[in-house]
Amino acid sequence: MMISVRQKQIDEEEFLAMRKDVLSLWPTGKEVELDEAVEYQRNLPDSKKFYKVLQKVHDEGRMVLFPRSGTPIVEDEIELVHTLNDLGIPLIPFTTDSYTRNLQFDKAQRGLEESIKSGRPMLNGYPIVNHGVHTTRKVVEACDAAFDPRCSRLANSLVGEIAFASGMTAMPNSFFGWIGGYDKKATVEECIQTSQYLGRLIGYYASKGVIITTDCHGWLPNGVIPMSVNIATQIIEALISVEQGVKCVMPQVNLQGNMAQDLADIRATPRLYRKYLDKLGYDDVIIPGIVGSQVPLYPFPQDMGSAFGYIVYTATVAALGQVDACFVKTIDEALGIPTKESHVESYRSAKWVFDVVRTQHFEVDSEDIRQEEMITETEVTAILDRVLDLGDGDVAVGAVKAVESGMLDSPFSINVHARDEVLGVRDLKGACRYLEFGNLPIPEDIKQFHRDRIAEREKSEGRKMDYYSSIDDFWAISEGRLLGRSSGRPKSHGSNS
Amino acid sequence: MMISVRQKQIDEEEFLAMRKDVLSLWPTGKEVELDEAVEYQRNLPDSKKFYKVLQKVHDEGRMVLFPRSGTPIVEDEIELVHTLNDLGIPLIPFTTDSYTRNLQFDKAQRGLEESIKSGRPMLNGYPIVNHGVHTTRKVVEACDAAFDPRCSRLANSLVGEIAFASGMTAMPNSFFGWIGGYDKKATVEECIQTSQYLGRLIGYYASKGVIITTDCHGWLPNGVIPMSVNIATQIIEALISVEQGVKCVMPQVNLQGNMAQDLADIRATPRLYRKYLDKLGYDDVIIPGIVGSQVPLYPFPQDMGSAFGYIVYTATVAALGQVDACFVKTIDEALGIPTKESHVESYRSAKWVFDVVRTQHFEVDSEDIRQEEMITETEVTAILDRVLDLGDGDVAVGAVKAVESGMLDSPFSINVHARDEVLGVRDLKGACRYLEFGNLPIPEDIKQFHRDRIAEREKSEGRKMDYYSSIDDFWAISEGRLLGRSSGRPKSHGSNS
Amino acid sequence: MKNKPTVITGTVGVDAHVIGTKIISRALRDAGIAVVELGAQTAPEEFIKAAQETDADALMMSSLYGMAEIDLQGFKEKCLEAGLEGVLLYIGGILGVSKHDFEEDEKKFKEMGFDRVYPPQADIHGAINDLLGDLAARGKLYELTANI
Amino acid sequence: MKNKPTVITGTVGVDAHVIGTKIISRALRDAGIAVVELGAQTAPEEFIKAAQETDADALMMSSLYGMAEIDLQGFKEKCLEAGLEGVLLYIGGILGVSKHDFEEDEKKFKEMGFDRVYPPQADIHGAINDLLGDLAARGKLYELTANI
Ligand code: B12
Ligand code: B12
Repeated sequence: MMISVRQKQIDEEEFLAMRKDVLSLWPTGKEVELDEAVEYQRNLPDSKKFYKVLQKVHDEGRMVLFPRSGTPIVEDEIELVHTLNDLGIPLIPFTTDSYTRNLQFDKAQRGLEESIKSGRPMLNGYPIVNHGVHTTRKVVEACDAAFDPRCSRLANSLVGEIAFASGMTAMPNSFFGWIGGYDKKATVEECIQTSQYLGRLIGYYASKGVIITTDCHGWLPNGVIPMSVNIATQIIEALISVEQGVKCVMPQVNLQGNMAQDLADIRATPRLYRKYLDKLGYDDVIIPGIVGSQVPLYPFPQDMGSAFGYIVYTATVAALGQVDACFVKTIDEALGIPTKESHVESYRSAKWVFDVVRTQHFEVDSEDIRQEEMITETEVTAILDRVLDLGDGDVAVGAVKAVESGMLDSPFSINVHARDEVLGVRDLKGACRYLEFGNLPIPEDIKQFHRDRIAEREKSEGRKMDYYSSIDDFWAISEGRLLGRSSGRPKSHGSNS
Repeated sequence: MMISVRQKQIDEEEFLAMRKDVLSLWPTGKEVELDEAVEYQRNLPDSKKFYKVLQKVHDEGRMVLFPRSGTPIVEDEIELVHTLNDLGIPLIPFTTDSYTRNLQFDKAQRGLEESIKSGRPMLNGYPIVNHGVHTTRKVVEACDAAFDPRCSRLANSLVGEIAFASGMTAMPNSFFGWIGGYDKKATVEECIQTSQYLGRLIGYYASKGVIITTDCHGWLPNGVIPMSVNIATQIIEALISVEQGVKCVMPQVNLQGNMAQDLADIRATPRLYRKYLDKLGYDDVIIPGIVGSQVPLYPFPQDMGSAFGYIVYTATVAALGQVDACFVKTIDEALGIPTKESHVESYRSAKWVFDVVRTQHFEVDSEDIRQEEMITETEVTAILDRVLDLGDGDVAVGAVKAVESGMLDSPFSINVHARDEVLGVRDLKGACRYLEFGNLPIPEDIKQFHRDRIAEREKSEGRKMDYYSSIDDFWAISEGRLLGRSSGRPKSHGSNS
Repeated sequence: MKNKPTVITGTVGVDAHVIGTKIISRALRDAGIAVVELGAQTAPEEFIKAAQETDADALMMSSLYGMAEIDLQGFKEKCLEAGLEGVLLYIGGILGVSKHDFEEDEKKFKEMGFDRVYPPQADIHGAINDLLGDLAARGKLYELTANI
Repeated sequence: MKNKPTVITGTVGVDAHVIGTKIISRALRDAGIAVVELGAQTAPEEFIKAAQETDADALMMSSLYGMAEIDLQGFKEKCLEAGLEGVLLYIGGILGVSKHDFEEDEKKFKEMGFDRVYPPQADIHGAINDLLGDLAARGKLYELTANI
C-alpha cells in the first residue's frame, strides 16, 4: 500500500497555511492571534501551567485527583471548577460536547443558547469553539487551575488552537484513542495527520518557550487484556508528538484491578517512555509526572456500595503505586452522567485514601510485581521494535502498517481498520493474559507464559477459556469479582449452523 | 492488698449453685435446661456452629464481613439477619439493648412492648432475656447463621445462659472491654469473676463435646496508641477463659490505619496467642480464625464520601492481611445508629474488595512490617511476662495487680481503677507510638525506638508532641489524614494557674 | 421461509459505544441467527435500509450515550413507511441521561413503538429467548433450543 | 468573687462515652478554669448536687448514646428547684438517635432549657470562648486571653 504520512516535522510555511483552513472552520477562529497567544501563555501564573503544577505535586510526594468537567454555561463551568478546587484539585480535564467533537458548531450553538435560556445544560460538554477565546479566557482567569481539554479527531485541531490561545496548558494527542473508541471510519493515516497538527501547534508554542503538556492515552483497552499494546501505542503517540516539537508528555497508567500488574505497569511505563524518547534522540523531552486511571472500560457496579468499593480500591492501588494524579470514575458511572453531588462524594472517597496512604511511604515489592514488570517491558519492547522495523525506522509509517497487519491490535475497537483479533482473560490470580494473540509480535516464551497461566485456571475451574469466558471476566468487576463465572455460551439452534 | 480472685476452675458444685442465682434474675431463666440445651446445641447444623463456619471460611481462603445486628422485635431481627445472609454474611454478632445490659429487665420489657405496639424499635438492641429461650430459638432456627451475642458485665452471665441455650455458638468474654469502655466502677476482680462464670459455662458445654467460641477483644484502644496492651489483654482474657474450660478462642486485630503496623499485628497476634496458650499448658485450645476490626475508636468522617473511603481502605488492608472475618463501621458512624440501608451499602463496599483482593493472593512483605512485628511481639511478651510475675504465675492475680500498678494501662478508660497515664501519637509514617509510657513494663531499647520516631516527627514539623498532638492525631482520620495538624492548645488565662 | 431469523444490530446515532453491539452480534450468530452487524454510529436510516435489503425479522439497536430519544424521533413511523411493520424493534443500553428509573425509559420507548426495551447491563441470552418467543408468536417458527 | 470560673463536666445517664468529657475537662483546666469532673454515666441529680456544692458557673454535659432527651426530661426544672437559675447549661455530643439534622436537636434542647447546644464533633476551644463570653454577659468577669 502507498503510505503518505511520515514521521517528519511539518515545516513552518506549510503549517501556517494549514492553520488558515483550521481557523476558518468557525468565526471564533479569528480570535486566535498566535503570537499574542504565546504572550498570554507566557504571563500565566505557575498554578495554571499544567506541567509546573504536576511537577510540584510530584516533588512534594503528594497526589491529586484527576476529575472530569465540562458543562456548556460559562458560569456553571466556573462554579464546577471552584467546587473541584475546594476539593484540592488543581488539574482539570475539560470535556467538550459531542456536537463540537463532530464539527457541528451550529447544533452546538443552538444547544448552548437553549442551555442559557433554560438554565439547564443541554450539551454533554463545554462548546469551546462557540464560546471562543475571549469567553474561555474568562473561565481560565476565574479559576486557579490548569486545564486539559478533551476532544476527538474531527475537531481536534481547532479545539487545540482555541484552547491554547485561551490559556489551557495541556491536551491529549491520542490518535489511538480515536481508533479504539471514537472514530469508526477514519484511516490510521488521517488520525496521525490530525495528531501531527496538534503536535506542531504545541511545538510552535514550545519554540517560543511555552511548555504545553501532551497526555498520551494509547489504544484504550476495551476488554480484559494486558496493557502492553496500550503502553506501546502511548509511546508511539508520544514519539509522533515530540517529532513535531512537543517538549512535555504525560503517561497514563490504566489500573485494571490486579495489584501486581497495576503496580508493575506504574513502574514500567515511564521507564519505557524514557527509553524510547532517548533512543530516538528526544532526550530533552520531559515527563513531569504520571496519571493513574480507573480506565479499563469495564462495566461499573450499579449499586452505590460496590461502586464506592471499586473506586476506593482503585485509588488505594494508585496511591500505593505513588502516581502523581489519579482519575477515578463516579458512583453513577453505570447509570448515567454523574450529578455534581456524586462527583464530589466519589472524589472525596478517593481523596480520603490518597493522603492516608501516601503519608506512610509504604513500600510494596514482590516477586509477582517484578515478574509482571519484566513481562510488560518485554512485550512493549518487542511490539515497538517491530513497529519501527515495519517503518524502517519511521514510526508513523510503522504504525500504519502495524495496525493494518494486526501487529497492533486491541479487542472491541470501533474503527473498521482495526483487526480486532486479540482477546484476553484473567488468570487464577486475576492478572490479565492473552487468550488470543492475533498477530501481535509477542516473543514465543512470553506467549507460553500466558498460555500456562490460562491453563492453570482452566485446570482449577475445569472448563476451557473461550470468547465467553473473556466476556464473563469483563463483567466480573461490576459483580465484585475479578474472575468471571461461566454464564454458559448460547448453543446454536439452527441445524445447519 | 488482698486479692480474692484466682486463676482456677470453679468446681462443679459451686458453679451449679451460682447458676441458680443467675437464672433466678428473671423468669425466663427457668427456660434454661442445661442438659437439654447441650443436646440442642449438639444437633445444630454446622452452618450454625460459629467455629465450624469460621474454620470453613479460613480453609477456603475467603473472608466474610462481620456485621452488627440486634433489634427488639423478633420478626425484624429475622428479616435483618436474612438481609445480612443475602450479602453472604454467615457470622452474626448480636447486640443486646442497654437496659438488658444493666439488668433493667422491666424497662426492657416496657421498651419491647412499646416496640411491638408501635412497630418501631424502641430499644437499641435485642432484649434476649425478656424474649427468653423459646422465642430466641425461633430466631436461631429461622436463620442460616451462627450467632455471637454482645453484652456488658452486669448481665453477662444470664445473657450467656439464655443465648447458649437458644443455640448461639459464640460470645465475647472480654472483661478488659468493660474496664476500658463500659463499666465505670466495677473492680478488676469483679470483672474477672464475671468472665470466669461465662468461661465455666462454656467449659461445661465443652466437657459435653459442644464447642462454643469465645472472642477476646482486650482493652479497647480509646486513643492513638500501639496495640500491644490490647493484644496482651486479649491473651489474658483468653487464659482466664480457657482455665475455665473454654476450648476455642478468636483473636481480634484492631486496624488503626498504618499498613505496616496493621499487617504486622495481623501476623503477630495469633502467634502470640498460641505461644502463651501452649506455654501455660492449654495446647488443646483451638484458634479457628481471626477477625480484623475497624475498631480503634476514632471519630468517624461525617461526610459520606470520606466515610466510604475509610471503610473500604480498612477492608482492603484487612484483605491484604488475609484475616478470616472483618468488622467495618457504617457510613452513618459519626451521625447515629445506622439505618438498614446504610448497613447494606457500607457492607457492600467492603465486600466488594474482599473477593477482588483475596483472589490475587497478593503477598505484601517489607522491612517495616517485619520491624513492627518485632516491636509488637517484644512489647506484648514483656507485658505478659510481667503480669505473670506479678501473680507468681497466677494470671488472674497478676492482672489485678497490673491494672492497679499501671503495668496494664490504656488512655481515656471509663473505669475509675484504671491509671490512665499512657498516651500515644503517630510518627512521620503514621505508625502509632507511645508518647507517655506511664508504668508499662516496656523494655528500654523499645522505649527509645518510640522516642526516636516521635523526635523525627517533632523535627520535621518543628513542634513538640504533647497531649494535644495526641488528640489532634485522634481526630485526624475523620479529616482524611493520619497525622493531625496542630489545633493550638488553649493558653491558661487565670493568673494563678 | 428462511431457516434462520435475520437480525440487524448496531448503535444508533453518533453513539461510539460499540462493545455491547459487538458482543450481541457474536452471541446471536453463535445462537444460529443471521446477523447484519452495522456497528457503532449508525444512522437510523441505515437500520431501515439494511432491514429492507435483508428482509430482517428484528432490529436490535443499542444506545449508551444518552441521546437515543433524540436520535429516534419518528423512527417507528419511518419503519412503517418503509413497509417494515412486521419487523420487531428491540432497544437496550443506557437510554436516559443521568441516573433515573428505567421504568421511565421503558414507557417512553414503548410509546415510541419499540416492542422490547432493555435496562442497562441486560443479559443478551435472555433477549435471544425473547426474540425467538416473539417470532414464534408471530408464526415465525424456528427450531428452538433449551439453554441459550 | 472566685478568681476563676467553675465548670461541672460528665456524660449523663448511663452513657459510657467518656473520651470526650475527659478531653473537655483537660482543656478547661488548661484554660485556667476550675473543673469538677464527674466522668461517664453520671445521673442528672449528681450534676445538680455537684453544682450546688461547688457553686458552679456552668454545666458542660455530654451525651453520645442517643438517649439524652429521655435522660434529661425536666432537668431544667430540677435545676431551678435546686436554686441553680444562675448556672449555665451547655450540652453536646450526639444528641439524636439516627442520622438527622442537628437543628432539630438544637431546637429541642433549647426548649428544654439549655443555654447552648453543640453539634457532633464540636470544637471545645470555641465553646470555652462562648463560656467566657456568656459569663461576662452575666457580669461574671474573668481575665480573658486571646487565642484559646
Ligand atoms: C466503554 C465506555 C466508553 C468507551 C467506548 C469504547 C468502545 N469501543 O465502545 C469510550 C471511552 C470510547 C467512551 C466514550 C464516551 N462515553 Co462512554 N462509557 C463506557 C462505559 C465505561 C462502558 C460501556 C460498555 O462498553 N459496557 C459494556 C457493554 C458490553 O455493555 P452494554 O454496551 O451496556 O451492552 C450490553 C447490555 O447493555 C445489553 N444491550 C446493550 N444494547 C442492547 C440492545 C438490545 C436490543 C438488547 C436486547 C440488549 C442490549 O447487551 C450488551 C452485551 O451484554 C460506560 C459506563 C459503564 N461503566 O457502564 C460509559 C458511558 C456509557 N459513556 C458515557 C459517555 C458520556 C461517553 C462520552 C460521551 C464521554 C465524552 N464526552 O467523551 C463518549 C461518547 C462518545 C460518543 N460519541 O459516543 C456515559 C453515558 C451517559 C448517559 N447515557 O447518560 C456512560 C454511561 C458513563 C457515564 N456514567 O458517564 N465510553
Ligand atoms: C468510642 C466510642 C465508643 C466506645 C467508648 C469508649 C470510651 N471509653 O468512651 C465504646 C466502644 C465503649 C462505645 C460503646 C457504645 N457505643 Co459508641 N461510639 C464511640 C465512637 C466511635 C466515638 C465517640 C468518641 O469518643 N468520639 C471522640 C470524642 C473526643 O468526641 P465527642 O465525645 O463527640 O466529644 C467531643 C465533641 O463532641 C465535643 N463535645 C462533646 N460533648 C460536649 C459537651 C459540651 C458542652 C461541649 C461544648 C462540647 C462537647 O467536645 C469533645 C472533645 O472534642 C462513636 C462514633 C463516632 N465515630 O463518632 C460511637 C457512638 C457514639 N456509639 C454508639 C453506640 C450506640 C454505642 C453503644 C450503645 C453500642 C452498644 N449497643 O453497645 C455502646 C454504649 C454503651 C453505653 N452505655 O453508653 C453510637 C451512638 C448512636 C446514637 N447517638 O444514636 C455511635 C454514634 C456509633 C454509631 N453510629 O452507632 N462507643
